[in-house]
Formats: sequence, C-alpha cells, structure tokens
Amino acid sequence: MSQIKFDTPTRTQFSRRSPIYRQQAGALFGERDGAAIALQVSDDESRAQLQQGALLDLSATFRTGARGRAASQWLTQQQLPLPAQANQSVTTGDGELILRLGNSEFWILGNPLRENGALARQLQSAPATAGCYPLSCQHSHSWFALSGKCRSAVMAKLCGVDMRESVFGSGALAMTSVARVSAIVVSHELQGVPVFSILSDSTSATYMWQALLDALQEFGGSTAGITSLLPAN
Amino acid sequence: MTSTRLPAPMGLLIDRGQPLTFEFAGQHYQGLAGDSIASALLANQRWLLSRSFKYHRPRGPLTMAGQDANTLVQLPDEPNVLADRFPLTAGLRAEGQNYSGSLDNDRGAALGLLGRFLPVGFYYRTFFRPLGVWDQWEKFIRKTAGLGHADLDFKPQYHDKAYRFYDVVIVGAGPAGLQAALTAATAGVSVLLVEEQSLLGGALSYHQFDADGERTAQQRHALVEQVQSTPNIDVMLNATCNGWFTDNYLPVIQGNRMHKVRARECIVASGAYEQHVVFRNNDLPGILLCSAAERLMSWYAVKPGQRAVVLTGNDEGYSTALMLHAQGVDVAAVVDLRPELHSPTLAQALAEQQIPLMQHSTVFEALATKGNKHLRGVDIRRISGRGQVDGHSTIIDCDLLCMSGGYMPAYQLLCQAGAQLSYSDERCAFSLSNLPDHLHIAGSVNGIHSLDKVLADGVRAATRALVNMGLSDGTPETVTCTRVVNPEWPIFPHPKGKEFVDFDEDLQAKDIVNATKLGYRDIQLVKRFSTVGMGPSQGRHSALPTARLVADATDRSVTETGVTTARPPFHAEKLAHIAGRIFSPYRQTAMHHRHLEMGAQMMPAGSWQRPAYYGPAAERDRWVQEEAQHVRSKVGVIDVSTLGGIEVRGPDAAEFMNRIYTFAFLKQPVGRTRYAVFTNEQGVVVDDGVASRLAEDHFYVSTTTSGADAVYREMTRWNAQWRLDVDIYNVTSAFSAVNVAGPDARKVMEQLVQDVDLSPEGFPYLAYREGTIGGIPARMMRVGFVGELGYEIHVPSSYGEALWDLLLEAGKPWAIRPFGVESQRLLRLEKGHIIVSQDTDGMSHPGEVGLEWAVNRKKPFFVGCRSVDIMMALPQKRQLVGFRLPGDSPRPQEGHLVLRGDNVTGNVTSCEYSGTMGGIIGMAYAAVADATPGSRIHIRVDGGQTVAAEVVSLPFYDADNARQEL
Amino acid sequence: MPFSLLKYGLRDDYPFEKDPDLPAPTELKRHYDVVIVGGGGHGVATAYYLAKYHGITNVAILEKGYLGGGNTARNTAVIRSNYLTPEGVKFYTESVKLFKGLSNEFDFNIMYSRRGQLTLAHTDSAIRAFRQRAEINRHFGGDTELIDPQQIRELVPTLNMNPGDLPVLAGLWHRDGATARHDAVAWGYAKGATQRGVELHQLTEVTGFEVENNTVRAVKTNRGTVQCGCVVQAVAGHSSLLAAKAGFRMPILTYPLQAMVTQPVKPFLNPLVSSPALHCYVQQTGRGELVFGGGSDPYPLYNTRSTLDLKESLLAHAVELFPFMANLRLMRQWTGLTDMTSDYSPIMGLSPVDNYYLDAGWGTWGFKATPICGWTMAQLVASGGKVPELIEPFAMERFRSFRQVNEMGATAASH
Amino acid sequence: MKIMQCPLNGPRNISEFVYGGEVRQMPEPNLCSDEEWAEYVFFHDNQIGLVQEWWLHAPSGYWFIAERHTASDDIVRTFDPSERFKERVEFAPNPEVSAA
Repeated sequence: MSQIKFDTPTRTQFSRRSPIYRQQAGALFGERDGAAIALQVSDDESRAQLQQGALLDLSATFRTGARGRAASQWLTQQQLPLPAQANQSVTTGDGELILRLGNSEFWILGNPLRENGALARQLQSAPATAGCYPLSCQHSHSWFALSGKCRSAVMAKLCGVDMRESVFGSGALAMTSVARVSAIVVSHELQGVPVFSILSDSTSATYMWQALLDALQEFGGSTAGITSLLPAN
Repeated sequence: MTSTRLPAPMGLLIDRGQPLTFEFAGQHYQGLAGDSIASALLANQRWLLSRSFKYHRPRGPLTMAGQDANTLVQLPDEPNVLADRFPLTAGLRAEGQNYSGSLDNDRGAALGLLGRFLPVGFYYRTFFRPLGVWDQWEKFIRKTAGLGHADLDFKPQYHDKAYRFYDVVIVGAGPAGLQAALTAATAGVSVLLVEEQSLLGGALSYHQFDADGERTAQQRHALVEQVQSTPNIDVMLNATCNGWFTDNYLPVIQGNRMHKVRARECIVASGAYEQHVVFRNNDLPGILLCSAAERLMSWYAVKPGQRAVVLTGNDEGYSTALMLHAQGVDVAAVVDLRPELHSPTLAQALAEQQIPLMQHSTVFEALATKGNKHLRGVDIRRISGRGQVDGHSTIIDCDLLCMSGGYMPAYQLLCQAGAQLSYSDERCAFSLSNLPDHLHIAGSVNGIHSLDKVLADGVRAATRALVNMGLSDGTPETVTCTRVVNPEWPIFPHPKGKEFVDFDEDLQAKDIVNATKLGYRDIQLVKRFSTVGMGPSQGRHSALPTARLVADATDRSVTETGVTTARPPFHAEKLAHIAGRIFSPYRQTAMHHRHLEMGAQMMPAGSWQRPAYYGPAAERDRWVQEEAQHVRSKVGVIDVSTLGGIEVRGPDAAEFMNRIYTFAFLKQPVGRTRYAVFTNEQGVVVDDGVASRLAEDHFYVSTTTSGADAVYREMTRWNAQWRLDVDIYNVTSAFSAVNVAGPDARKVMEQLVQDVDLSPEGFPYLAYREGTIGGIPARMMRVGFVGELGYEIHVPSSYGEALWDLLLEAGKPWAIRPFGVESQRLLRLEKGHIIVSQDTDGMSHPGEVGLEWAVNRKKPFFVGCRSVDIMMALPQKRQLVGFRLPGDSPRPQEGHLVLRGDNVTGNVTSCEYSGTMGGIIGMAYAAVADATPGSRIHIRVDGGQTVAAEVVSLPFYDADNARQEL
Repeated sequence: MPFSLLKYGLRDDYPFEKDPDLPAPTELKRHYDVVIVGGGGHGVATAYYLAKYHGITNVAILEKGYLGGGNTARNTAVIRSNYLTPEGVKFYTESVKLFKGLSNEFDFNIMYSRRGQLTLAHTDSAIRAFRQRAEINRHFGGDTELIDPQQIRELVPTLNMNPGDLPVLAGLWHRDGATARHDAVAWGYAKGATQRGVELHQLTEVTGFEVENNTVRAVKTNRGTVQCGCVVQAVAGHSSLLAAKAGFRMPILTYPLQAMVTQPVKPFLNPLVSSPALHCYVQQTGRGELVFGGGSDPYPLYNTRSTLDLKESLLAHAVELFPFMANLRLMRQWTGLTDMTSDYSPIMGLSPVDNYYLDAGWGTWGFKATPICGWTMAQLVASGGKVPELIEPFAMERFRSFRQVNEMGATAASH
Repeated sequence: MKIMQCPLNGPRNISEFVYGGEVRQMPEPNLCSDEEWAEYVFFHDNQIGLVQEWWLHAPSGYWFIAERHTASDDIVRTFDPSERFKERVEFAPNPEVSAA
C-alpha cells in the first residue's frame, strides 16, 4: 500500500480522514479503505509493545451497520454470522467483527489489516426497507483498539463496568460510559492479540484518545500503528 | 536531638538503620524511617504538638492512631495534617497551628484564663449591641477562626481513581478482619482486605492479650502469614475505606488514588475507639489513651514516659500497666474506676511487679507544669457516687497518664449504611443493629473483646457472607461476649472546670449540661448550640460522654438520646482524592483545526468550541461587520456542524414529525425543507430546526447546538409510548455541515457540484437535493437563515475537513471567506430570525415571538399543543418586537430593560450595530401596547440613561425575501 | 471585651440559666387559634411575627423532629436577592432588609455576615442573563452589577480564571450577598415567639386534619387532636406529603440536595462564589470551614443519604475553580430535601382548603426568605386570609392559569 | 453508587442512566378541560411509595420503565415499555377544527 509521512494532510490528500490523525503527527501513514491510517508510530513497534500495552487508531477502517426488526434478517442474507444474544460480538473467518448492540442493531467492522472494498460494495446494498435502517457508524464513531495485559486495569480507571478477563472475555460487549463519554467496548482478538475495541463519538475522539493514553501511561503503554499487529513482527 | 528507643521486639514499624532528620516548630530533630511525625517527636520528648481551637491549650497526642485533632500540624503546603498518621520523611518541615507568637509561647493561651468569661453559646449573646457593632467584632472574630493556613499557591499533583470489584471486602485487618478474610477465602471467592495502618494485625500489633504478649505475637504472626500466602486475598495497607455508599460501594483511599470498590458482600471489622475519662485537665500533654501508649511502644519503640499512672475502667488497662513496666517505665499506680475486682489474675500480676492498685478511684485532676505544657502529677480520689469523689486526695507525681474509659464501636461506616445504635445500661456501651443485607460486622465493633471470641466472630461474619452468596450452607452460630469493658460513668466534673468532653472544640462537661439548661435538649440541638462533635475528629471521643451527659440532664435514656448522625467521609479526605483526574469531555467538529489555523476566536457552545469571528479579539466589531458585509456582497462559509441532526425513518415518519413539531408535516413534499418548532408540554418554545423530507418515509431534521441531545431523548421517549413504526437516529456526529451564503454562493457551488442542477428552477429556495460535491456524497439544502442565496451542505463527518478545504479552494475567485457565529447572529438579526434561548426564555410561547405561522392547530396533536392553546387564549402580556436606533445613539445591550414609566415591560434579547442597515437594530420584549411598528419603546442603557427606540416590523433587511430566493 | 462578657465572668452559676432560649416541653392544649405545622425557620418566624406584631399568641408550632432540624439546619446559609423577575427581586430584597436587623430585633446574635456574592459567567448567554438580573435588581433598589474579569481578580485573587476550560468572561457582583448562622435564625425566632406565649412542640408529628365543608377544623397528631382556627403549612421538603393529608396535590417534586464542608482553615475567602455552569458554589464560614454546594440530585427522592458521585462532580468543579483547594480536607457531607417547583419560585398564600395557608415550594431558596416569609405569612393569617401584595404572584393558582414566575436562570447552583 | 438493573444492559451504575419523569396518563389534550390539563402538566402526587418512572440508559439510548420506592430508593422492577404501552397511540381530532 502507498506509504507516506505527514503531519497534516495537504488539502488534496485523503479526503476521508480519521478525527484524530493530528494526534499521530509524524507517524508513517498508509491508505486503508480510502482513508489515512497510521501504519507505524514509532520505530521500535512490535508485538511485545502490544503485550505491554498499546493504543491503536482504527477509525479509518470500513464499518457499517443496520438496525430495526428486519436487520438480523438482512445480516443473514449477507451470509454474515449473527451474535446469538444482545450485546455480544463475533469475529468472522475473514477477521471482520460483527457487533450486536441490544437486540436489533448490528455493526459490521472491517478487518483493519486488509482492504475491505469488497465487503463495502457488498453491504452498500443494505435495503432501506421498513424495519431495516442503515447506520452511519463509519462517521459517527471513532474506533480505537487497546491491547496489553493491563487493558482491564486501564479501563478500570475510566469505566465502571467490570472488564476483568474472567468476566469480560472475548466476545463480550458493553455499551457504557468511558471517561464520561458514551462508548461501545468490545473484547476480542486482532491477529490473535486480545484487545478492547472502543467505539465512541467521533467528535469527542481527541478527548477520548488522550484520556486512554493518560490512563495507559502508568503501565508503560503507548500508541502504535497497525503494522505492529502483523504476524511478521 | 537524637532519640532513644526501646529494644526489639518493640518497634514493629521503624527501621533503626535509617535515621531521618526533620524540623518541627523551628527545631531540628532526628527520627527513624517508619516513624510518624508524632512518634518521632515523642521519641525526642517533644510532646506539645498543637494548640486547641478555642482556649489555645497545649495539646499532645491522644490516640497515636489518627483519631484525634490534638496532633494536627501545618506542613508548608498543607494545613491540618495528622502528625500521628503522616509518615516521617527526611527533611520534612512541620509547624504548629492556631497560635499567636510561637507554639510554645502562645499569646492566645490567655483565652484559657478568660474561659469563665466565655460560657458556651456566649457568641449568640453579645457582640451585636448597638446595631452595627457586630460588623467590627466579626472582623476580629473571623481572624481567630480556623486552624491551619491553606497554601493559596499550591499546585495540585496528579490524583486519579480506579474501580475495583470483589466478592468480599473486609474493612479492618485486626484479628476479626484477618480471620474473616481467611474464612471467606476458603470458598475460593475474591477477597479484599483494607487496612488503614501500615501493618496487619490491628490490636494484635500493639496490645498484649496475654500477660507477656507471647501468644499475641504468635497469633498475629500465624494469621498474617496465612493471609499473605492466600492467593485470592488482596491486601491494601495504608488504605482508608472512607465511606459506605448504597450497594456496598466503597471509596478506598490509598496513595494518590481513590479506589471505588464494589463488593458483593462487605464485612466491617473496624474495631472500637478507646475512650478518654472526663476529669479536670484531662487534655494535658503526657495524658493519652492506654492504646496510644501501647502503640508508641509496640510500633515505634518509644518509651512514653518515666513515671506513669494508669487510669482504667477495664482489664485492658492492667495489661497496659504490665507492658509499661516491662519496658522500664515506673508504674506508680493503676487506678481502677470500678468498685470491685474483675480479674484476680491480672491483679496478681500487678502485685508481683509491686504496682499499687487503687480501686473504685479516679484521677480528679491532672496537675500541670508551668503553662500547662506537660503533666507533672495527678490528684487521685475515691469515687463516692456517680461522678462524685470524696475529699481525701492522693497526689502522685508522674509524667505519663494512660487512661481507658472504655470503648465506642467505630460505628461510622455502619451508621452511614443505616445501622442503628442502641445503648445497653448493663454493658454501659453502644451496640449496632439493623444492618442492611450484604453488610456484616465482626470483632470489637460488634461489642466483642476477648481474643478467641473475636476470632470466632470473624468466622461467623465470613460464613454469613458466604451463605448470602450461596457458597456455604453452614448456619453460623452467634458469638456472644459477656465481658464488660466500659465503666458506668467515667465523668468527674470539677468546680474549676476544664474537664474536657470534646478536645477539638474545648468543650467541658458543664458546657454540654448548660446547653440543655438553655432548652437545647435534643442531641442534635446540643451539638449545634455547643458545637460538640463538629470538630475534625467528628465526635469519635465526645459522642459517648455527650450522650451520657445529655441523657442525664434531660431524664432520658442514653438510647433515646442517641448520638448525632454519622456522615461520610470516615476520615477527612483531600479534595484532590475526590476530584481525582477530572474528566471534562469536549467535542470538536472535523473543521476545528482549520478554524484555529485561520485565526478564529473560539467561543464555548455547550461542550463544543465555535468560531465567533476570524481575527484578533481587539477588533471584534470590525471582523463581525466585515464578515457580515462579505456575506451580503460576495460569499462566505460557516461551519454549522454543531447543529444537531436526527434521522426519522419508517412508515410513520411523517406522522411522528407531525406529533413532535408544531408545524404540519404530513403533506410536506419530498425534496423540500420546512421550519420545525419544538414546544415542551408547558407550551414553551424550547428548540427549532429545519426538517428535510428525503423520501416519503424519511426525514432529516436539524436541532439547535445545545438542544440536540434533549430533543433526541424527548423524541425517543415519546415514541416509547406512541409505538409508531419509525426509527429515530441521532446523526449529529455523523455529519459535518457548512452554510455557503452570499450572492456568489451558486458560482462557488458550480465549481464542485456536477450531478445536481443548481439553477434557481432546478434547486429553488427551501429545496433539498442529494449529490456529490468534489466527489464527496452530500445532502444540500437551500436555506435563508442569513437572508442571502445560501446552500447548507451536509457530508459524512470524516469528509468534513476535506469539504472545508474544497470550498475555500473553489471559492478563491470570489474571495470566499469564513464567517463566525457572531457575524451570523448579526446577519440573522437583520433578517429578524429568532435564536431559541437568546430571543426566547423559559416562558416564551409561539405567540409571543411571532411564530403563530409555524403552529398548525388543524392537526390532532403536537407536544404542548393544549398548553399553547391555553396561553395564546390568555390576554397577551408581552411581544417580541424589532427596534432600531440611529447609529450614534448609545447602544442598548442584550439584557437591558424595556420600561414603561416605572414598570419593567421587557428586555433586549438581541442588539447589534448593522452596517447594512446603517444603524443599531435589535429585538426586545415589549408591552403589547407598544408592539405596533411606529411606536416607541424606552430602553435603559448603561449609565442609567434611557433611549427611545422605534419599533419596526421584521425583518429589517430585504423584507420581500428576494435575495435568499435568488 | 463587651461588657456583657465581663458580666458573665463575675457570677458562678451559668449566666443564661435564668433566661433559657427555649421553654421546657409542655402538654398540648385542646385549641389554638393558629396551628403552624413545621418548626423550621419559616414556621417559627411566622409565629414570632404573629405574636409580636399582631398580638396573636394562642399559637402552636408542631414539629415532627427538633427545632430547625429540617432544611433550616441543612441549607448552606446563602442570603441574596439578585433574582431575575420583578416579583422575585422585590420579595427577596425585603427579606435581606429584615435579615440585617435580626440580631438586634431578637437580642440574639445570628452572626449576619455581609460578604457579597459573585456569580461567574462563562458564556455570552450567561452575560446576557446576568446583565438583565443586574438591571432588574438595580431597578428595585438592589445593589448588583455586572463586573469584568479584572474586577473579579481583585475581588477573588485566588480564583482560577479558566476553570475546566471555561473562561470567566464576567461576573454578577451582588454586594448584598450574605450569610448567617442558620440555626441561630430559627433559635432567635423561637425564643422571641415562645417568650410571647407561643408554644413550640417538638417530637410532635401531624398525622391528619379534620376538614368540614372545605374548612380545616382540627389537626391530628401523634399526641392527640387539637382544634384550630387556621393552619399554616411550613414543612419544606415534605409539602406534598402534608398537603395530601389535607386532601390536595401540589405542583412540586421533591429532590435531595447535597452539601459538604471542609475542616476549618484560616480565612482567605470573603465573598460567596458561584459558577452555575460548573454547578458549584463555595463560601467560607465564620469558623473557617469551606462550604460547597451545587445542583440537586438527578431524580426525586425522600431520603437524606449521601452519594459519592455527587461529591465527586461537585468537588472536581470546586478544584477547577480554586486549584489550591485540592490540598484541603473535606470533613462532612450531608443532604436536605428540596420541594422543587417548575418555575423555581415558591408557593405562598391560599390553598384549596379554607383557613389552610401555604408556605411551600421552597426548593433551594428557602433560608434566604425566612424573615419575609414569616412577616407575610403572619399578615396573611392575621388578616384572616387577605393575601399580601408581595406574595400574590406566588399563589399556587398561578399554575392553573399558566402564569409562572420563572426564576430558573437565577437559581441554578447559586441557592 | 446505586446499581440499576437495565432490562437491556444488565446491572449498571445509576450514573449511566437519565431520569425521564414519572410515567403518567396524559388526558386527551383536545377533549379535557383546562383544569385537567394544568393538573397533568404541573401537579404531581409526589408521595412516598412505589412509582413507575421513565429511565434512559444513555450509552445505548434505551428507554425503559423502573418501579422505584421514593423513600427507600429501592428499585423493585425494571421492564421494557412495550409491557405497559402495547398499542399504537392515536389522538382525537381537534374539535374546533372538526366543528369548523
């Protein structure tokens, strides 16, 4: 993929931009689903870093969703797996993440490690029929991933929901308040790395990013780019 | 000065290898790592730590456990620090508090001699005659108030909070707590043990439950060993559980963090406060509680004195005497308040050490060295009746008096949880009952004092907790302890007074009694009138004697009398701990940084920041006028992303809109927009916006910036009742939006939009279109808020910044420039458009603000419709009108009053100089009689002068709306 | 030292014994001309003015708990008159006037302390509202003005001018802002009333009323029934509950309101400082303690439990306003019950039941109105139901006729 | 802090919820008297006992009904609004209009 370093994109680069790209000024960026995504923030990034504790910005990655009484039907028509119960998530074979928010709202999050163009084209056909209403979660929410053994302890400083491994294992999902901002927290794995995905109001993204980093510091965590997820490392 | 210490095993907390030098009241001392400030000072025979609140009496440590106000000292940046809790550090500098002159020679001490002139409540009786005099006295009296000095330049350090979750939380790591933890842990549940001190063991760590302390030491070692080796028990030391809140929600303060602990089951083993005995001069330095002397020796290896007298109402005092003796203190006598001997064994032990025992006696008065600096002896009398002594006195010289007037359960957390205190006349003690579910108590807080019973009680409490969690079917047998540890009446009034009930507030026995004589009979009134229990230690030692004295004085039982309500926190807590790392969420539009880059002056709008105008603040008026002029003459662009956006979709979409907003929406054509006014159930205008109909079953409606969340919540709540087949979706953050406005707006749009016919016919005023702008999918509306040809463009928010960039680039040939909120306010004012919450207030109904046209009463319902009917049927009191004044007139400001004679008939809501109109224009509420164009309203401006403004019909600008419909 | 103090020193018995503030408990009589339900500030003030200025002394005050033990004991003793509506400003201005002379009126020091109240504006909309309040106040003779950041710095040098990233743009400076020993106000009135023959019955709970052809005849209590000429209801925090016993509903919802206090430190803060945007106000008492208050709890409740979350948000804002306070120690938090009306104005005057008079809807603004409430309610009672002009706007009837007196903007977190 | 049992999200700190007022029966706005309407808009029982209230779980935007005791603050039951509001609500037409 095309790789460039920039502090702020020139007026022509990447018409679709993560709400917090400025927070990663100086990082190595690449294109993901038509938007800029941080590939590498610092030179010494590795899976070890992820173990230690890392915060990744996945906002650029494709995602969409639908809700309404017919939404689950539509999801099945797309041959996508359906989380069995309210407030659960499943990961597909292709590394996409399917969220079930409440009973009848579903989000499909693309795989941040590859282009999701095909999926995007497939899901654009979401029928706006009665009972199935497409969602704008690509834009309404930012998407951060928090990794590391410390991730439960980090969240405990920001959120009143018990997110210890024993009670909030892979697949668990909570719509709750993080640092006083409404957020969706999902426990899952990215490339075999256990993470919390945190999706929250894109207009509060900078605030949320800084709150998470602040809470992460105590554990020697830092930001990272998505290449740190690649098995190559 | 260097300190001498007792040999091991005394000194559990100190590191003899690590001397630390520090400073107190200007003198240098040496202490040891592990010392508290107070223990280090006592090791240096420095007893006088503070001056009392009212009489400025010298005070020394009382509890050595952070439970009294006697040890409050001043640190350079921090007042009211507990010297017996604060860990000593190298180079620490502490001072005394609340003195004038020096701590050792306090001129304020003169107040002590004036004591008789300052009877309780005196300040209610004087200082106010004649009228006005109080203002002078107050200044003087206020100066004397307070204890330490706040450091007004203090810079807060980083504090934060964290949630923690446990099955069982145990407060207090004494024998009961340790045992409870072990029992609970056997079931495999997660256990948290919270201990305030820096070591485990509680009383086991200082008190000797057996003659030589052997068994006590072993017992403690065994319990601590097991607890520390049990993986599912977490231990927090130096951690204070500072309150009990609903559903076992426990703030535990440790270091710079407040842990918000949630427990399924909570066991409080907080122990009991040893009580003082009330006699004359019982506050002298050198007089402390038995447990305090024991702590000094066991924890800090400090020898509390050379020659001691022990005054006790229970057997514990005997152990203290033996311990003092064993540590080389000459114990001159054990004075037992009780009439008969309770423990022959202990009496025997005393006899073996030739320690005299005086029964049914008390210390009637403590004798002081010069200036009440320290204890020099005691006057002992035989007790002749309740609170009475006979004339024959025995004087014993001593520099140490250890007293135990019994115990008061550490009831605070439990009473916060709703537990009740009741007093038993047999045991002369308060006990706790009526605990909520999932909260248990164990040990001495439960009135159980002998060690084996305390341990059994720990097992019982833990088992109860396990039963609640369904992890045990054992039925724990109740533990009863018949030992009486409280003397009946350890209060001995003295004709010369100074027998202190409350050390914090310098209150003597007679002060309490006198409060009741004045008619303040309820314990709460006694507290409020005398201030008993209102000091820093919040009644830990004054509650019991006060309850006894008030009961006695008002012929009620102690239970009836009770104690004052226990409120959080348990210990005084730093604001920093409660505030923690403060979270103040803020929001930014996608274009936020572009505004900053272009020099915008930002203004707060809810949790947003919005550009007020672009340019240095010094020339605010200039920029506002220029930006407005530019929109009128060329083209401008404003970021309106903060406006709320809500999608209403589904078969009932139109019906829903029709019920929420005042206008009619059923017949609104697809591809058209319509003004939408939202009234609450009181019929008051609370929000407005523009509703676009995207499809038969799809509306997209905007709200005010501040109203977005509230409107969305109201919509969803209403439909939870109405059950209409509709989906309501708040897309405020999903879209970025700008308004491109001005005569050249279309030219700019034509550069970027190919797939929409932009001609006046193809895309007329108030129409809605969808297309792409520079390749970005966009929703576009022809709007007229600022009164020029204008396009509102909404794009997915991650394209927002790019959209801004595109427009400013494409607009260059027409000198497009951004304009801010203040410029927009001027423009809309010229057009006579109201801003909800600026031109409306909490009472405005549509009729008052000229919105009748936007109200449809042919339809069956909209929220608040009936209230609107009722209010619009009432004789109208006021009307929002437009007014104008010549440019050189004094300019009214928003909030200035509209007067009719002497009556206030309204106020200015909007006012600005308008270059376009060549004068001052504004809107104001006025009496209906003055509301007709041509009449005049009188506005009082700054400086008190009144200007007569001409009422004109709205809008001021382009009355036939030609320009916005271009 | 004032002579009175010397006097105390020269006698051996307790000087005030001969002259107790409150009489010992007595039996209930069978009949009273006036029964005042509620022994808080408003109730005892009404009794006081009835006895002293209208010669009506066959009066019983029935108090469920102890004298002044409700919101009189729990409020944060803010006295001010910088309201938004002409009706409100006129009313509270009269109250402030009475407060100033109270100590000497009583011969009992209520420690009235004129400090000035500073309310902070962080937004342009707040500036508009404050300017209007200042203008209205001045129009009715109040002493209030809009001041700029420089003047604010001079008044309160320790204030953070950008708390929580909200710039301090202006302030509403109300020189008549004051505080007083809140308990003493109730005691002073009670003393004056009981000395004139009024009976104060504590631990006396009203269980019901006897109402015949829509006129109240008797009051039932846990100590028996007493006949009465008329009833004054002054039970802030329980108004709807008592009204229900008399058979009617009120436009009130009852919310807990929490406050908290630090350990005493030497005086450094003279004015009362309040930031509506941050839901926080602070003042330093005569004892040196800092008292913090804020907004009511988020939902209705008849319970005075404390909550941690309210304390967390309130003190976070306190520390934003005064960062150095982070190092001070909070000693106590407590809770009162507030009867909130939808327009943040009280409900005074007649009720649906004849001879049953209302003093209710005191939300978070009751203490400052204590003297004028007593004064006007006494007039109302003495005149046999002629509503004084000053309180006409506060009739409960206003809600049926959609004529609210909107003080919302002038009340949030300023109390 | 108090825990509220959300029918959709399970037990949560009450700080995640927004109080939405008591669940009350609105009189037919076009048929009731001014008196009845004012009663509905401004007046409340405000008594001690169990009440049904609207509560919003803010993070999920979910409204539900809670049965709460106004003195003990105990929440005895929470349930989805569809349990109480089963049918689609319709409003009577405005008589003045139909008359005209």
